Amino acid sequence: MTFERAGAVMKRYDVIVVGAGPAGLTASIEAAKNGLKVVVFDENAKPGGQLFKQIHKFFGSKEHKAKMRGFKIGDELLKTASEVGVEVVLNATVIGIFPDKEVTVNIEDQLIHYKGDAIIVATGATENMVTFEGWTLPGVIGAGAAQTMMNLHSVKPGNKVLMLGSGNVGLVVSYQLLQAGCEVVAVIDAAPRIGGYGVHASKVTRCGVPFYLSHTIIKAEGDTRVTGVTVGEVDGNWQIIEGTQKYFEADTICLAVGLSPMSQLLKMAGCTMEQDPKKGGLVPVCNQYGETSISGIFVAGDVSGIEEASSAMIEGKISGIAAAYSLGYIDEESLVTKAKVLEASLRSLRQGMFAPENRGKILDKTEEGYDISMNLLKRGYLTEEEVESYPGVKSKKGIHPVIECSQNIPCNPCQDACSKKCILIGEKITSLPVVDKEATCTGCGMCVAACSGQSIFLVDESQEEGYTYITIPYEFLPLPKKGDIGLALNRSGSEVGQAEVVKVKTAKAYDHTHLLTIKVPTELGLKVRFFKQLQEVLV
Amino acid sequence: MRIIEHPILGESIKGKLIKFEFDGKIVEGYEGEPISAALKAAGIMVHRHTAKQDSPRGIFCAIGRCSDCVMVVDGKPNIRTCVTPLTEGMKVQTQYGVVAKTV
Amino acid sequence: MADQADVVIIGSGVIGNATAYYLAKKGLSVIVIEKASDIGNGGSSRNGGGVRQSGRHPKELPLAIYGAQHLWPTLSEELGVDVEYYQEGNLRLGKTKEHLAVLADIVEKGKAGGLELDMVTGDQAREICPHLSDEVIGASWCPTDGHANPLMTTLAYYKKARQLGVRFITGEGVIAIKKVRGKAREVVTANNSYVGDTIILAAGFASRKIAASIGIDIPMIELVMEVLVTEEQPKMFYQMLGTAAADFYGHQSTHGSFVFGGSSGHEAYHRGDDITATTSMTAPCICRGIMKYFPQLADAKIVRTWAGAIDDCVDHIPVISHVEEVPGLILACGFSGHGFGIAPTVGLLISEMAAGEETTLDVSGFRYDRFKAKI
Amino acid sequence: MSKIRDRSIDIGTYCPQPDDQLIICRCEEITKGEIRQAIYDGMHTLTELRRFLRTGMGPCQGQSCSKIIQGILARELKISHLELEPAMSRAPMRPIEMSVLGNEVKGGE
Repeated sequence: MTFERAGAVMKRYDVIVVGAGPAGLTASIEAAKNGLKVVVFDENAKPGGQLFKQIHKFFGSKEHKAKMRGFKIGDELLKTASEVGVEVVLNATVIGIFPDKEVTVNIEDQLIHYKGDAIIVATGATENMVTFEGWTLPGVIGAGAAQTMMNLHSVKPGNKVLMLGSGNVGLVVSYQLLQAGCEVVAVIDAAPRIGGYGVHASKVTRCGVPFYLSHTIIKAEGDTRVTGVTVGEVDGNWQIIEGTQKYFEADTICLAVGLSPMSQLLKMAGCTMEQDPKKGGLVPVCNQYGETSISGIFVAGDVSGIEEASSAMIEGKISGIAAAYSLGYIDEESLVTKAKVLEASLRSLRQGMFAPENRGKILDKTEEGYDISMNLLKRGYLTEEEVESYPGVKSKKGIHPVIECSQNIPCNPCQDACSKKCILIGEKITSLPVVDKEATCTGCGMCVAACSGQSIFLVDESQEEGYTYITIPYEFLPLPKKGDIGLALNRSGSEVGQAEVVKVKTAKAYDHTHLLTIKVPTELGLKVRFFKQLQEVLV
Repeated sequence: MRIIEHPILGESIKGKLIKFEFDGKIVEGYEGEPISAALKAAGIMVHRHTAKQDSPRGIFCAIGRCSDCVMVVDGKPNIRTCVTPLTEGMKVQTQYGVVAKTV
Repeated sequence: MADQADVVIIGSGVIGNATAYYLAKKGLSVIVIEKASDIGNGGSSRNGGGVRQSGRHPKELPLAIYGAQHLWPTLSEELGVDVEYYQEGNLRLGKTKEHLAVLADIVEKGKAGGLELDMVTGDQAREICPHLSDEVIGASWCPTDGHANPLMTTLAYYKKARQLGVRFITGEGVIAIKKVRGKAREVVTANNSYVGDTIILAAGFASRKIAASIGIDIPMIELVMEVLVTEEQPKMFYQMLGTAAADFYGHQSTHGSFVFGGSSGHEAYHRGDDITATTSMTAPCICRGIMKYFPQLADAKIVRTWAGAIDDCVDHIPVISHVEEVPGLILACGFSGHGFGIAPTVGLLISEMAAGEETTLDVSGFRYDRFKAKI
Repeated sequence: MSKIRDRSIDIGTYCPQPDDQLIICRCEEITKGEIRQAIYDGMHTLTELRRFLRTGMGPCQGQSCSKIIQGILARELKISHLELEPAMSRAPMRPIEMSVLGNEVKGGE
């Protein structure tokens, strides 16, 4: 039949990329760099996918853009994409993938047909849900919704928020809520242990947010909107233990209970799919280069298995060069050489205790043989005794870093940050950082600002008799001033005394992580890890 | 509810402050932001009441997937307010089932 | 459980399920074998839900009339599931003189078969359904036609038959029907065989290949059809709709969504890779068709489209027939895209045939050996 | 290959549970009780539940509820959720107005 506005042949690209998130953008850049004509469609008004909601510093190492904040990585990718000639089309909703790699796209009031010699699907993930009485009430939102509201639209999702889920998303978003000026009344999780990185949990805990593990929501209270939450403790069979009910006043309940690959488009296209719980759900079966069962249709990022944005970017590159190879833009040798490097980079991210193969496992020792803190996994902080057992914590005269990093996570910016070689991680980026007692710390603070987990502090007992100076990373407003007196909080977020701000250091290289040096009585030197402004307390 | 200055993102950059109508009342919001953001900032959380159970619903996913935030906008029902930009004078109404309440 | 029953039915579409139900009601033991993992996966889940008498082939008309008078009105009650049957009439719309000629022919044939069916003017049609565009200049109107929910009807028969003890097995593709001592008796699958005194073949287009295993051929082809459904809309009308130009057909469901079926015109030339995959051109084409008749639906959002195969017989009417040369075999296939509305009647008739009873209506017009060359 | 399933397997009889009134499919307002009842009525696949109850047939097309329903179905059938085939995905990936879907253009014009 004729199209109403039939005309020339359908526009054909070498490769059509669906989704302008971290995977889609890197895939497009890589393809375009190799000479392919690339178009990227994204349904959102802004490109970058989740990157623009991720305002924390990334983990990994330099090659993974570690210690850069997600949204800045997004900016960088967009800039590169435009430089290499990638056409990014926004507000463009892909409606379907049809035979012969035809893609129909809704742009404004039109349905536009395109063809690609290859298609790279990088649609990302969708949030999982959990049901409880009242879960449909206004005020119950997804964690992604909270991020969208506060980080993209500058609107607080609520004033008092209860977070359900202690995976990295739950932890990171809890922290972001605090940064946006919301109160987080509690982080709860039905699992008996915190699911995300210990360092992410610790930075939330030390702000005074309580964790309730083995707890679930019984009911969202309220008639037309959330006014409170009743939670309860669960037993080994996930049943509520009678008498453990607790009530929290809250206007918002944030759900962060995992992600699922948004793979519907691939299923529609006819790709062979499989259910893989380790990848978060229904994913396409694909080869090492991300090519699905349909030749020429590739995948990259969360849609092929839930991971972090860092790995999505590498997968994007791999599928980009694989598409280039499949269309004859590069030869096999070039593909294999490039892929080898990228695969090694991907492997280095997939190590450590949070590696995909360790999902669901309970580890009690680090790779080096240190005990993993159960207190960290259950309460969100290391005890004073535990802290001292890790290789990043050494007592020393004069200013020195104290690295409270106790889990094998793929991250090493601290090593690179220290020009004096005080901090050693080595080749394997999941190793715990070791503080070299012999090296001389100059107190530059680069490591404090570089630590994506905010687990590095500078401690100095030699400045003033009877006091310890502690330098902490600080990412809140208003920024305290020198001379301010406030509350000294310990790792669990409890008040242990008073602290005085002696220095506030801000530098471009710190990238919005301010270095707050506070002084506390010497006996609190190993306890205090956060500073709470008094005016905040009075409000 | 608005975040004026953010420790990482800095000052929020918004479009022009404009007026729109919510269930007959005049409300302010920024041009181009999602309707739902403007409503949220104005403290409005109930976007619709469901057809079967008449239960209130509001923002849930905020990215245009779940369709819980739909409202009647300029007379058209089922508009996803979380991905529809606000414009001057827009008429936004609470949706009951698939229609606005007739006054 | 023994893989043996009085009757083995191949295919759990609306025809197979209805037959299973009426047989179980008679007290016969029944096994239904379905290739797909879901019940009702063929045309039963991919049609516009029309329960029409108008526009039927004269041979089919008695079946349609019987259904509309005796079976559909009480079906929800009988099966214990609301099949969303509405007997609010059928409008077949025309926009051109040629359309009106087509409609006049339909009206004449229907009247000859004893059906209450009339031509109405555009304005009369708009009185019946005020949402029609001014482009409509005439329509055929059958007040006793209606529509139902094909998904619910198929599953309602399944549910009730299952309650009555019918054994349904899904994911079980039939390879062949095997004769034992001169009688069709065994249904062979990849891993099993099922034995029945009577075997009913109601597997849509797949019936052709299965019938071939026992030396029977039904001249039919596989045609693709597509259906689309909108978001819930305010209640507008309950009539079943079709057009003289066959642009689309459909209705508004109890839920409020509109369900429309249609075609692009390329159906006969389908490449055949995956018959259940939608094409990029059909749904847009159906939408353009609908909007010409119902401009008001322009803003209604499509939430889903799906496609499926029709078993189109060379003379566009089904085969409902004993096979004398293969005793024990009953064919029920080739419904040619209009089997849903007559499914209850067909189920009843086949159950009577399988039970060795005299059929309520004459089925001799649907014999398997009626096909002849053109000269 | 589809797995062979006998629909007459004994899964017991439907017993009401205290949380049966919980909404599972937000779009179509289908409760856990309705889903459980339908399973005992023979709807043993996600597709059949969708056709019978409209779960996942609303504007979000099951993006919020499909995993939850998969869990409920697996529990009632006493099988792993991995054995359940997910419901088919269909165009359009997002709801789209008829006027837009019908307004076709070939890319590049």
